[in-house]
Amino acid sequence: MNWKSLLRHETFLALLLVVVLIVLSFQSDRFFTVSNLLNQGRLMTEIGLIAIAMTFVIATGGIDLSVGSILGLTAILTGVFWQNIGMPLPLAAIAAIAVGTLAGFANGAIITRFNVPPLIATLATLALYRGLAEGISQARSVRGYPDWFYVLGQGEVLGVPTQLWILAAAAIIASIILAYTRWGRTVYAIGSNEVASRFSGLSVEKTKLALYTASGFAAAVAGVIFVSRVSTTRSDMGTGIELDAITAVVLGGTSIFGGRGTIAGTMIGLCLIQALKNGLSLAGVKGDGTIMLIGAVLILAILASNLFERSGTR
Amino acid sequence: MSAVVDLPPTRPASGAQRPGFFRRLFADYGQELVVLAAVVALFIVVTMVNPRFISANNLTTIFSGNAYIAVAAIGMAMVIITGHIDVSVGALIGVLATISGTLAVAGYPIWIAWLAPVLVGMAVNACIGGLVAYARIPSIVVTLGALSIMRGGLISVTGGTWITNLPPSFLIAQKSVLGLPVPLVVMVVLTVLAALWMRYSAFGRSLYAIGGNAEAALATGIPVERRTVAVFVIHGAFAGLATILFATQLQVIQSTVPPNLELTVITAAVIGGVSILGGSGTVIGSTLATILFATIGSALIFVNVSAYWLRAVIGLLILATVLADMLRRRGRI
Amino acid sequence: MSKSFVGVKALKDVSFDVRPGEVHALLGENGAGKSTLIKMMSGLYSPDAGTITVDGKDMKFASTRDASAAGIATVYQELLLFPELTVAENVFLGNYPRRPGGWIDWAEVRARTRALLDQLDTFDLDVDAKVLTLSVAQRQRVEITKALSKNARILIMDEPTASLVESDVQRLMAVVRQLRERGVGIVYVSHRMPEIFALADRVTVLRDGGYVATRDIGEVDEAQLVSMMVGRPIDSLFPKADAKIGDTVLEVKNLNHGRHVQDISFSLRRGEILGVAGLVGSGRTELALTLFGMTPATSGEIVLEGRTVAITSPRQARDLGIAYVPEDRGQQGLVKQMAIRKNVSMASIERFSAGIFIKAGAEAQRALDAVKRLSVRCRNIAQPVGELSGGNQQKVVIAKWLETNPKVLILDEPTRGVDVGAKAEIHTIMGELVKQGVAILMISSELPEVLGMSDRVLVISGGRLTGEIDRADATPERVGMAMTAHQSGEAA
Amino acid sequence: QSAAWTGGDDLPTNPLACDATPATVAAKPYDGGSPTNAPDRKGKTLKVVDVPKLVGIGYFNATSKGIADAAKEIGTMDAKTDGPSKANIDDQITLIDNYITSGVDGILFAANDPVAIAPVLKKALAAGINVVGYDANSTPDARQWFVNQAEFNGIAKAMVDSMAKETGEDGAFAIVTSTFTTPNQARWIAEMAAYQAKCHPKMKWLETVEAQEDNILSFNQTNTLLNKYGDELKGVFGMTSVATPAAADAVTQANKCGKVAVVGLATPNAMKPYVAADCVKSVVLWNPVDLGYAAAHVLRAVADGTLAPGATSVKAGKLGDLSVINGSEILLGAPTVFTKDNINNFDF
Ligand SMILES: Nc1ncnc2c1ncn2[C@@H]1O[C@H](COP(=O)(O)OP(=O)(O)OP(=O)(O)O)[C@@H](O)[C@H]1O
Ligand SMILES: Nc1ncnc2c1ncn2[C@@H]1O[C@H](COP(=O)(O)OP(=O)(O)OP(=O)(O)O)[C@@H](O)[C@H]1O
Ligand SMILES: [Mg+2]
Ligand SMILES: [Mg+2]
Repeated sequence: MNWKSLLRHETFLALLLVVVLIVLSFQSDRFFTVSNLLNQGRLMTEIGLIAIAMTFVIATGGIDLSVGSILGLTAILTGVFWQNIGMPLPLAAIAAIAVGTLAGFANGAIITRFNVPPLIATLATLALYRGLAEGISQARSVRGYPDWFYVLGQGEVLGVPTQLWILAAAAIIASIILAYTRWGRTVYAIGSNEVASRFSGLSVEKTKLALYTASGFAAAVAGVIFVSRVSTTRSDMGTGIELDAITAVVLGGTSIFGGRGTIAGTMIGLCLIQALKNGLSLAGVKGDGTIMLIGAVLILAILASNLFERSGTR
Repeated sequence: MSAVVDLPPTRPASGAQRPGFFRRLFADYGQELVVLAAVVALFIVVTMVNPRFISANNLTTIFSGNAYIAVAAIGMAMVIITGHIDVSVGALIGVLATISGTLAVAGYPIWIAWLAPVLVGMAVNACIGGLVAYARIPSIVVTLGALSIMRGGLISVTGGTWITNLPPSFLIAQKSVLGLPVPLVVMVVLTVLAALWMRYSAFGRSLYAIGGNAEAALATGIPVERRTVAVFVIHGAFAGLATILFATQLQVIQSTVPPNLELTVITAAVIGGVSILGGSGTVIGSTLATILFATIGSALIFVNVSAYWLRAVIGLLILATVLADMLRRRGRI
Repeated sequence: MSKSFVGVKALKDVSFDVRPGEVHALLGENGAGKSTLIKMMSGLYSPDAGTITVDGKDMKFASTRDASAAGIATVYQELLLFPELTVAENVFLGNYPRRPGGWIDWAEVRARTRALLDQLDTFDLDVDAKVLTLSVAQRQRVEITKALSKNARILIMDEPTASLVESDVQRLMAVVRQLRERGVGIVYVSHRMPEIFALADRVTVLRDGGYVATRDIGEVDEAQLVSMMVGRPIDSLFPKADAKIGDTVLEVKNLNHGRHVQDISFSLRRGEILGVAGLVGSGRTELALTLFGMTPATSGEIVLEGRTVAITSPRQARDLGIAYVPEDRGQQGLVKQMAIRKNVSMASIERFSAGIFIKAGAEAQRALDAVKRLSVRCRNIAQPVGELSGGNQQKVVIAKWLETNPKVLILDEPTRGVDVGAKAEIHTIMGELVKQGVAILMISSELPEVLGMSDRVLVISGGRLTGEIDRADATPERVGMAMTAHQSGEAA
Repeated sequence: QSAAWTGGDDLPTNPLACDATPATVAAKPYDGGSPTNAPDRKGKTLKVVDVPKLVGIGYFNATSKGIADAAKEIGTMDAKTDGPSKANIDDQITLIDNYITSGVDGILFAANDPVAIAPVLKKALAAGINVVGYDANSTPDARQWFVNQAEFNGIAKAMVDSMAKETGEDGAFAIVTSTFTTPNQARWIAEMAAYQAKCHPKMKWLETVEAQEDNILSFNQTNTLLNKYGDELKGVFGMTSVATPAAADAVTQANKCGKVAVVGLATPNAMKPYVAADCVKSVVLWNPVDLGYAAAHVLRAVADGTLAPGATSVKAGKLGDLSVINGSEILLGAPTVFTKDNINNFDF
């Protein structure tokens, strides 16, 4: 793995983010305010948590398309466990997260035990988990949670949205793991050459199993936060979130073929997308214009850093 | 060209090296056979529950109602075989349908309205292919971006208006030839042509080579970049053809595309046996897989599966197909 | 016909020419630039400076297709095959026999492939088998077949015999000689000296990307060539060290795995080098993989230092003190994009960790030591391993496993594609290791190596043990005889 | 039995009387919310954003046109429509949140989920923004007023009565809807079930299928229903403006016009060919242009203070006086039934 080129992409992206922030704050004086920025943090937490786990998964050369469905399943189960089964809410949330984690574990088991390519396996469970959410919910939503529950999704701690603390903690822990531990090294090794990793005595299967489980866990936690933020459960929650998360990860410089990528890159990519969504909206650009621009930024950013890298190494 | 060397072999050629016909069929078309078996099994079971399932009408619904997905999946299969992927095809079909319908309503000759989506599809995908091949951006990144651009652009431009008053002669998907619905005929003809082309043309084989080992393909003298652009362009043409079926099925064209159409198309290709890593698979598989999905969708209604659990059952069936394939592979090696 | 070439960087001002009907050997240490030169001649790389001339005409090869058109066919060092495609298709890819209308004539493709394979005496290869199911040696034959199919005027072979056993080498040499008689110019790269002397008309030696000399083969002897390559004389290629052979470390009883490991029993002692000889596909690698836990044994017993162990994963094997240097270093041995440092520590990362954290300093230090000890030629330890030449890559793989302090070291083709200098160095390292009490199981297709380095030789044929011969009794004849025993069991 | 409708939100149903007796509505006190510290906006130009469930479908194009018409007519209103490209709660919430930050004076919304949208609307109220809903409600306290296009039980009655008229009292029918979780559709279906059981007990409810907002899928699903039930199936309800034309197309292409009735909610433009071909007799829908128009007027009135809690009616431009029901809802009026005679007078 080439540290220099990695740094280059992230530096480039960070510069781009700074430029975007400056330009956007000239477009609207309400953009670069503490309250707005914190609020954006609230809105990007679910995608952020998923994207962090997704960074690991993609760095091993895998992918997890089922995260949106796991999020939906967890949301539904939180409601169902609490209202229909009558568990205390904290227990219900934990049980639901456990099921979501199990769903991730099932992905990992299918991928490692049966050698199914991750894209195919999670494409199948994308349908399966969403289907379970729909079946279990019977199209009913669960509402009327106690007020304390909303602290997670709508409240603040020390003036900062609660879930932003969670995201920040997750990001820091994850980046340390990926950059400085042997688990992180194993992730990169698997992503670069799985066969050689296995021949080197690394526990490839266990690592992958753990990562998909972690991805399920992250999606599950995001699901509970989501429920708390919007006060209700629906079986269609989180539809399409996998593409948003993958966009952030890829924009952040993680190679879709595995072997490279950093959490810092993912977080910068995530912030860039969120800043564009918010700032452009404040500047009067409609949602469809924003979507187009994000698409263009994604292509151009990767193009630019490709060019950078090539001119650098040759 | 004859062989250069003619050393006498030190021992006589051992005969009968080729395994039997069925073994080879199973080795070459294993996943396709699994999917086909699943379709046949579904037909048998559901027909026993409700014989109307194999009525001519229902067969038409199953085979031609989803033909446009099958046609799009042919191009997708080629792209995936070459080692790439396209997540923007759904948005592209939306854009192309709007263009086609607008032209038809504006009074242009019908053939222009039919040709336009094919040409525009090729042009758009030429750009995508160019970015993938020459700028070396991974295809998933390019198409993820293209997806956003086209989806946003479509709404920006159309503002969401539907296209109505389509001239009846434009609606080719509603017509039939020799008593068979046009979408069915188009799907079968395109699948067969594409399958032959992938198997018997040097171009088709080069796609397998590139997908299997791009570096080796380069060393073999295959112009990898140009072929990559070409396969995206062909995929664009198939997207255009799919669009024609899609846009002429009904008397109105919706400016939004079915949600997750790209995932449906990709799923069809990979369930049909196209290796997501590139280098193997056939377009027959992708068409069979589309038929499988359509059959499942129809079957679940026929056997009165609670609509709430429908998606779960579909997911389970997809998973079962995938696992069956893996077990088959294990058995073989 | 002449062909000259001047390049820079990995290759500095090298000139080289091939005449019709000659075998021109290209020699040099690992990283000397032989493969680079070849890749330019075959159109894969374009030279920074210099020209290529064919039949007096200046050529500009934009791609390998242009080179093919000019009559140049190449067998590359890294096998460039398509794993998902069949043997026949790999051979004729891009060059298919057509039927009227341009469609590929598959029957013809198969028939011609069969014919070509038969001429290489390769009867056990199914032309319809996918290449991914083949062993390395079988793939090598497919590569050679592919080059032969092109009917080229210039045939370039970059270490074609690296993974072939003696009898195959003989066969290949016969083919090469016949081609020479037909007026084909052949560029031949090999690290195996006997082949050079048996085959070559002229030799060109490269060193560190620079041109050293071109000689007629009659003018030089082996020692001269070696010192031209290495820049210093080498005493012995097989410096057999006198290690004290201790008690039994590993004992294998009636080991079975599939068709390729059948009922194998042997024992390995501390300080001993046990050579394993056999024909291609005889199951030597399979045996190693079974011992290493990659393909766990279906029955039989493995006793390690008196304890019966069931080895089910490479990780477990590693923890038990078994190391395996695989035969396919590009795929199995190395993570090419990763730095040397990270590759060296990969199998023993726990030793460079405090808790879960990697101690980067200690890791770098060990990597530096290893690079020095095995004299790996590299810019620095942060250089991606993929940029090193083959021999240096091999040293990194060995370094990686030495970091685990193994009790049993399995070396599968340890010097495949490794130059004489490095080969001697690797053999010296082996000697040092056995002195330290490591037990080595060495699989090699190079009979001189097996005979030169082993204390005992195991011979495997068709997945079964067909001989166990002491160093004193190990003659090429005896070993060769045992290698061809049980032929019936081998047919795939 | 697969027919039973078990979806929806478990709210009590309230079927209307079988004859034309209007329901007696118990007066309810105002139960909407109110903005805190709203500045005096009387007569000032309002910056308004309209956030429909999604953009890109005919129906919300029409509401958005109505809003634009009204804004032009009022003069002191700057209205713009911006919605998610998919009917997705999260995107909608994010959009509204952004507009709160950008400092609009008024928000018009059609909720993808009544509860999920509530927190962000409450945030808007807390920021002193006037909030008015239309088409799809939120919980009452999260907005000030809601313009109700037609009461759920009223739609249900119109739909079921039309179907009974076309298929006879003992006809069997099926329903094609978007998804079971879509709140409005779920309520309508629940009310239809209740009303049918009460007033047309002999009709047979065969099945309800989902077809997303996807017209080809709607078409395929309708075809499958036609194939499955054969001649038994006498009528199909389309619950969305996407499903209804697709269902009509399926019936047309199956040559079952006249044998299988299609009744449903749809915009007239999409239905003109089928109505002209006599394949569909009547299409039920309020006029969505009017709905948007009314919503814009209500917002203006709220900002001006002319519509305050306790009011019983509000002036809505050319629509005249609209009455207040259910505490904080404004009723647009009876749904329009489009037929061959009048459908060409509408363009949306
Ligand atoms: N892709 C590459 N990037 C950077 N350096 C390279 C690359 N390929 C080769 N080199 C360098 O060029 C030099 C020549 O390598 P080359 O592969 O030609 O050696 P070789 O003589 O074929 O050695 P061997 O006998 O090991 O095959 C080496 O120093 C190698 O490190
Ligand atoms: N991945 C594989 N799939 C199927 N068969 C294989 C595979 N790898 C090896 N074989 C078969 O196993 C047999 C033994 O191969 P193995 O590599 O163990 O032989 P070997 O004696 O080590 O030969 P060499 O090292 O010269 O290739 C061969 O006949 C080969 O065809
Ligand atoms: Mg070389
Ligand atoms: Mg071997």
